[in-house]
Amino acid sequence: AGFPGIGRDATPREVAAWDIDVRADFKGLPPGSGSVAKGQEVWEAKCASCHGVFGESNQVFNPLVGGTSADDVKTGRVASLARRDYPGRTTMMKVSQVSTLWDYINRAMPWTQPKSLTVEEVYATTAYLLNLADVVPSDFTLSDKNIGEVQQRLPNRNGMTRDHAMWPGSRTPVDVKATACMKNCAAEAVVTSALPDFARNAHGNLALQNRTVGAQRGIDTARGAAA
Amino acid sequence: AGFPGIGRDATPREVAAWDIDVRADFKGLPPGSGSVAKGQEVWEAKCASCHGVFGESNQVFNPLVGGTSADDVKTGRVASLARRDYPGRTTMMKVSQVSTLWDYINRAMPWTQPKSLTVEEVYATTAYLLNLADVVPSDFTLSDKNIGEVQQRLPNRNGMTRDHAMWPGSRTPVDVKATACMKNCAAEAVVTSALPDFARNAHGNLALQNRTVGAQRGIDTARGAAA
Amino acid sequence: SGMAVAGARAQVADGDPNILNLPTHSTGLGQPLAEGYGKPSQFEGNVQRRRSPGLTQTTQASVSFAPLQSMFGIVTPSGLHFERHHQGWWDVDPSKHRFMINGLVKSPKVFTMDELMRLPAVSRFHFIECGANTGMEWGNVAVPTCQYTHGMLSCSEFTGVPLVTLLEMAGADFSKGQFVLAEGADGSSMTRTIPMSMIRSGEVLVAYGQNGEMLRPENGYPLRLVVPGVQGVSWVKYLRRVEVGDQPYATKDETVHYVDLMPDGMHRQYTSIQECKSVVTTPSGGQMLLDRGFYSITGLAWSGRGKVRRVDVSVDGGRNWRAAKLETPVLSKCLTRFSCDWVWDGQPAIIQSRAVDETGYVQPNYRQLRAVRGKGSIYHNNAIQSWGVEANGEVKNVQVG
Amino acid sequence: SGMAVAGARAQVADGDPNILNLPTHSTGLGQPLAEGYGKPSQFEGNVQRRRSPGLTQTTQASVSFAPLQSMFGIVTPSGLHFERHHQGWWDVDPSKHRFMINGLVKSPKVFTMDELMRLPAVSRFHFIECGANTGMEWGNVAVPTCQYTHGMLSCSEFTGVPLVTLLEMAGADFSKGQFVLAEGADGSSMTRTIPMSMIRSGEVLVAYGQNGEMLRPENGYPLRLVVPGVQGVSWVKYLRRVEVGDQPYATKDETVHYVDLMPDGMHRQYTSIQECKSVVTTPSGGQMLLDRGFYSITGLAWSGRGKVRRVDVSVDGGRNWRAAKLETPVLSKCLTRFSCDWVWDGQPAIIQSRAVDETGYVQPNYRQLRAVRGKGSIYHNNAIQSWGVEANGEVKNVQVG
Ligand code: HEC
Ligand code: HEC
Ligand SMILES: [Ca+2]
Ligand SMILES: [Ca+2]
Ligand SMILES: [Ca+2]
Ligand SMILES: [Ca+2]
Ligand SMILES: [Ca+2]
Ligand SMILES: [Ca+2]
Ligand SMILES: [Co+2]
Ligand SMILES: [Co+2]
Repeated sequence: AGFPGIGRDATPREVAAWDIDVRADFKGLPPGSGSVAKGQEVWEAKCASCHGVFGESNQVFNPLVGGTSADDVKTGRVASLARRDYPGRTTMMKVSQVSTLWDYINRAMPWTQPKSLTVEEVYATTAYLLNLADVVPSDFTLSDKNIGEVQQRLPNRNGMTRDHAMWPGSRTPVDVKATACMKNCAAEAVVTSALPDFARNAHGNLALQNRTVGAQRGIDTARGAAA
Repeated sequence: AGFPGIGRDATPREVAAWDIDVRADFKGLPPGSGSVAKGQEVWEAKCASCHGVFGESNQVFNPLVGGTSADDVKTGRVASLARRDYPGRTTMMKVSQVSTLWDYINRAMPWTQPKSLTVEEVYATTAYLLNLADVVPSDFTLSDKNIGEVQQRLPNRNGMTRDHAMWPGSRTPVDVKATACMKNCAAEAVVTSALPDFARNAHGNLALQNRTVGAQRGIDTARGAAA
Repeated sequence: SGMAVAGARAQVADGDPNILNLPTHSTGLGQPLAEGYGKPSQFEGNVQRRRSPGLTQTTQASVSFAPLQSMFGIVTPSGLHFERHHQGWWDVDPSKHRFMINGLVKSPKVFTMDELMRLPAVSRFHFIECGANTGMEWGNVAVPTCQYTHGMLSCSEFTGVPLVTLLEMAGADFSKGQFVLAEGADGSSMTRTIPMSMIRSGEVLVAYGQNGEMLRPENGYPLRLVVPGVQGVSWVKYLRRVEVGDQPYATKDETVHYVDLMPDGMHRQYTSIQECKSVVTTPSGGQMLLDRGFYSITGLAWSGRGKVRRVDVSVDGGRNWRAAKLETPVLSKCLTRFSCDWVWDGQPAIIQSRAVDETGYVQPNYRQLRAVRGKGSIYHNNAIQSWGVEANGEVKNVQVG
Repeated sequence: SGMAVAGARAQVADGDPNILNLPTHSTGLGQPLAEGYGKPSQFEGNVQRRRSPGLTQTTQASVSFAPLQSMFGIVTPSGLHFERHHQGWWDVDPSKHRFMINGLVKSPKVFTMDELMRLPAVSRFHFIECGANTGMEWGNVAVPTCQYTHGMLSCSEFTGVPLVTLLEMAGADFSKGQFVLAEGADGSSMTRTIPMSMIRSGEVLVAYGQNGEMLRPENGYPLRLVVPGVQGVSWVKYLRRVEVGDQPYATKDETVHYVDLMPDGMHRQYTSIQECKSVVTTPSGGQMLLDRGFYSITGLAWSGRGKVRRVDVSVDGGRNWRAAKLETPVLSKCLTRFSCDWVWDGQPAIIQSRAVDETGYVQPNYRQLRAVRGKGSIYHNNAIQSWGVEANGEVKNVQVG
């Protein structure tokens, strides 16, 4: 079915202006390079105010760097992800593709001026972050030529799986299989978690977060717990 | 199925406070009376500012009185309703139940102070309107005793039918029967009515009454008709 | 050519500046969370309810029309739901609102909103149409756009308690009690008779919810009767009372108004059911086609007697018709969105739609409708609507014969 | 007793003053037509979208939650649709917005909004749920009400063009092109990979309409990808581009976020489908029952894999269950409203709901879910929600084991 009069061919310049994505196989990556040193310069000028000088800040967003080890660089699995006691998960702990960093910095950073960086600045800040995480040395220059090798040192490069039923088209069976028991089911109806009374009002007064008419009211949490 | 805890019996005073409707058979009509003369007094004080001294005004609402004749009082059918050249249709031309007037004045008039009239005032203003329409004489006093007789003089008392398919439960078949012809149907696709060009902008500029993006725009009717 | 408005296909030799020069929103930081209660885009300012000039003498006994020409699908956003008031609207305090049942019942009852909202509720999509919708067009073309011709029409998901449940709680006499009077709490205390047969089916709701939230004040907050398939005036707003009786009540709005004048001078009383009807909303009167080429003709169809079975579309003023595509779900006494492909060749055309409901009733054209009902009824004009497309792209409200 | 709030059943000996003394709105003239674009009652001021304090460091990369505890039926009023922004929201000028298709296509294409809105559109009801909905509750109870536990959930009638139609117009290579990248026009230029299989089914829409009007700015005006059954982040807002490719794109929000951490330290990537889930919205956490007696327990159920087949409700923390009533229509990848009668005897109770979808998948409890996925995932927590009713009528968010 044709739709006469609707849509037109995009011009090459139009496609170039918008087709900025960089894929895991580096399709879309523009040629170029940037050094860790240059990256530090750009970082301190354009990134550190939000992310901290070492990408450690939790002020504006979660820390970007931390939680990875030299051993992770070898195994490609971030060991602290398997620990239940590790405090937070940094970007560098999770990211499994170096292309992801490049693509995202290029499209979205800095936060208030996305898409303002030069190709060199994107390579350089990516290199700087990789250096902070000890993936590349301080004298490293990241480029389209060596980025494939850097990928092979990314701490969590082996930490992702698509082997699950929530990726459409996957043939993996559903992982959680419950049954719909109806009578005298094996439920221990013991409360294992609840908000402590002192946190009653932590989300504001719930009386003001419910309609003032209807089957129920909101609890007046400004009052403190009932006896 | 019971619903414990929900709803309660209404008290007699509560029912009395709200059960104000007066039916065609005068069920609900409170005992009392009011004269045309009293009606004129109340009318001029509380009604005439909107409806005109003779119920003729078209300023705030359509005229209440006019268009009925002594013959209509006899036949119970308002003859002018069958004329295509009669200018408007007044309340008195249409109303088929005197209870309707009583009930409506009692519940809704005067417009800015509904339910403020005494029983006598409602009888009286109803009497006054009936007198304006020559249904009752000037010295008449309308009451719960004689209202049934007045009903027998209402000009359009025989002018209503329930014999149609749009009253749910009626057994009358649908009156308009079209067929869904698909090809070469007997349509004379001749335009028989359209807005004159001078009225293009009578509803305001239609360009401002349509979304500014999408499959169409509104016509810029401020500009005058295209050549 | 007559194409006054340039189609937005601006394109320079090597590219559209809207693509080549990245917009501010691609290169900056956006707004913080809107939170609270959101509102439409600033660019949607033309999509508004409107009055028809001169139609009513006051703005409290009046109508504002929904902008059907700019709407999609079947749901009416509550901010654009048409209004019809008889004595103005109120924002009633729900904590003080009461609902009473009396008449032919074992014990008259009073309910608070709290209590009503504790009862089992249902949620159903239904259209509501004023009995006077399209009323200005009985005699001839009177208004320019489908906002004014058909805009006393809306469709929402209503939530409430079936009235039959409440009548049962009061011990209603369902054998003597063949009629119910519904009464509002506003100044007009609007009253309308509803036949018990409709209530017994469970369809009639004492509703508080509309599209997921409470009714809007102008639509009867906090309580409204929902009478599917029946004209809007019976959907009593600010509902305060229901009385069970053994005969209809002959109220003002069923004896003086909302009565349909026939050519012989007789009025049909208690006309309630909205018969099967449809209207093309795009393209429609007052619009302007920007260019030749492909268009999707779309519109709305509905029937007070059940589901829409079929909609046909004509672009030659009714000589030839094609079956339109119906959007699912097709629900009973609810709007149904239809659409039909069309390639406009730049020639004059007359666009129409014709709906057929599950009872087999076919929406009539003006000739068929007027042959029976004349031109003076005001109410229940469900004739096939015609939109004339001129060679310059302007679309106009026309009637054909 | 602990009944802090008196049920609104005020009654003096011979009658309620709210009945005996007619309210002002019964004895006066109301407001003139509201016209324009309406808004909710002043008494509905508590029904608002809200942030969860401390959840995000900025209000541009943040969330506001829909007040599910106060909503009815399945439609989310657009003013209460949850928000999730990654770099703030914008009110984009639709006349300047463009949509591009490139990649594995015969000829890359550009469309204006005017052109997209001329194409055949469909309108469909679908839920949208953020993949992080209920994410704060993986480890333990963290927030008090269902607004915060489940409020990154909304449901609308979306109108738009099936993406497959547009890909066909561009001559997409449907055999090599197994994946599509969708990209937004905002600062984050949000990107997500959509598998072609979903697109080919015709389900994925390039949408401009939401509940009868245009999308709201905070929900992607003027163009958003609708990916039924899939988490919200894939419903790219301010959609500017779709690229056809032969492999997934490993974007930031599918490599660093929206990846589900398993107990072994492995992340599941491209988790997209929202599995079957339900929540009781009334009564729910932070609410207070006013009195003993009858209540209708109601809530919402949904599945990213199709229709909800059944919902069961328990009031004893999962030992015994009863089948709830499902409101019709039950639509695919759409919210379904359920309800179940309950007479509260004043004793402590634990209320739960459990949904089953048409694939037979049963919503798990926390024990079952954590046994496989641990407590650290953040995303896709679809466990059975428990609300503890205390003897004083207070309802609290609890987890049971
Ligand atoms: C004004 C504040 C600000 C500045 C300056 C800034 N960022 Fe960010 N950055 C953020 C925020 C906020 C996010 C999270 C966005 C989101 O939620 O999607 C972020 C996210 C990121 C991420 C992804 C982290 C993750 O886990 O999602 C990277 C990488 C990053 N920034 C790098 C940079 C670089 C490189 C610069 C400078 C060129 C920079 N940022 C400048 C605020 C800032
Ligand atoms: C301030 C203006 C105003 C005043 C004063 C007023 N009315 Fe009215 N009246 C109206 C309007 C407006 C309507 C139409 C209401 C509607 O559309 O439902 C009306 C309707 C009526 C009707 C029904 C007419 C019909 O065809 O629907 C009657 C009868 C009536 N008024 C009688 C009275 C009486 C008797 C009084 C005085 C006791 C009175 N009115 C005072 C404005 C007024
Ligand atoms: Ca063209
Ligand atoms: Ca690309
Ligand atoms: Ca009680
Ligand atoms: Ca009565
Ligand atoms: Ca329903
Ligand atoms: Ca649909
Ligand atoms: Co009306
Ligand atoms: Co999200």
